[in-house]
Amino acid sequence: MVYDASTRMTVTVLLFASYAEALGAASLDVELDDDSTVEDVLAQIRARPGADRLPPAPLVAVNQRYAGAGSAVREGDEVALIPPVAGG
Amino acid sequence: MVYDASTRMTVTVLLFASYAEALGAASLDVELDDDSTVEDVLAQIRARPGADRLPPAPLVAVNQRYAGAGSAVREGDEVALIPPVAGG
Amino acid sequence: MTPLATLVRAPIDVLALVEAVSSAANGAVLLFLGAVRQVNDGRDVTGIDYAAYEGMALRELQAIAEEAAVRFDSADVRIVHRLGELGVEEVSVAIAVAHAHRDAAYAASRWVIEELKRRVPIWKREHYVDGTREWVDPAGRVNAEPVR
Amino acid sequence: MTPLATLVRAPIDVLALVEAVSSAANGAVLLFLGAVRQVNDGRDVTGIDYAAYEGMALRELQAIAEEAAVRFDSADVRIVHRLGELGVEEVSVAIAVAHAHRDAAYAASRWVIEELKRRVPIWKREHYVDGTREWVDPAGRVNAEPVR
Repeated sequence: MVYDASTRMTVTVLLFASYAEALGAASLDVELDDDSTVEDVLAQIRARPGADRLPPAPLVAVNQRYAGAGSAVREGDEVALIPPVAGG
Repeated sequence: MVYDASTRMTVTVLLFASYAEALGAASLDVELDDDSTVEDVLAQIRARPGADRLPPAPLVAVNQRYAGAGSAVREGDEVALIPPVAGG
Repeated sequence: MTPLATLVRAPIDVLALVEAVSSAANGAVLLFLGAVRQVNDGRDVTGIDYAAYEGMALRELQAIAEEAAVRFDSADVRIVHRLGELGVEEVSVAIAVAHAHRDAAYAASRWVIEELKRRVPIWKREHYVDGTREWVDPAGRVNAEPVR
Repeated sequence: MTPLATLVRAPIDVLALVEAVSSAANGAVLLFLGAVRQVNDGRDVTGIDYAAYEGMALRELQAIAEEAAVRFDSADVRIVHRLGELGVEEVSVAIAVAHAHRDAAYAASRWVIEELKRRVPIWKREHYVDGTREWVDPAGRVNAEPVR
């Protein structure tokens, strides 16, 4: 069997508060190569209508932990864009 | 009528906690000249049995306010010796 | 044992929280309550709704309580954050901290609320008297304008 | 209106104290509770009795609450101190502080408890497991020996 380096995967990106309003959805599915990173997710999100209302580098969480732009994103990961928090 | 500079007065001194235990009373009456000070009150107290268990310069309140050794004490004043406080 | 952190949609039982951290070893208990103010940054507020990324918010709140115990000499911490619609004067967050000594209790309580505000994925939308609602960005205040 | 300061001989109603300072203008409420610890300075304590020069203690507590309002930008302060016999884990003092902002609430709360411990004529006698009782001098700990 030949190893296929370009397998594609679908990742669901959760959206909240002002980001959910901007993009008009509580979550978006994005198509990615299976060796993708947080930055690749953001590139996909930036192409969506309403993404101009997001900051250039929004915070991202992968599996409920804050993750940098270079962090790996794998099939089945829970990815979320985190607007500026305002708890308390 | 001749003014009498040496009128005597009786002042009641309240005692609390360890000081009340040391002097064996919750209050003591002391006889003073009517132009007396807190220091005069303390001199009288020091002569009482058990006063050796008090510090050399205990805190004093006159009319429910902390008062220095030179503060005047007048007929009817409420005088109290204040052991080291330990509220809270 | 009471969980270290909870998210609730009903009024917070602050007395239960105080009791959860009280013990024979703890000489000091500190309860912090955050409440909805009627006027914020000069605007008349009629209420706030709180939203959260609930799984991650709970995980972060628990982590904060656990980290506080390490940083502040076994401080016993419980955190409850309310979600949903709150009226003016209602309590949105309650933090109970107990410690043998008050120095550590004050330090831990303050650290917990600052960490909560810094990193827990919870958002609030203020409702104003004119009927408008806006998500609050603590850095730039409200998100009325796009952040670029 | 709830009095700024009270001395009580029954368990302190801490919820009533929190409610007394809560208002639409106050975004932060801080409740400090001091409680009887089972072990103090390495000695096993079974209870404490608190005594006060009641008139002066009340006057000083009220003065502290009023001074806190001046020092900390209208902080709303209520203080309750319990007197009489308390068991381990019982609350001896409760201080509720509310303010628009948490910075002032924390600063005021801390200032109030330190002032209370510095100047309010209240005394405590610890009861030990061996049946002895001693008045506590915070400077030198217990008054077991005469202070000379």
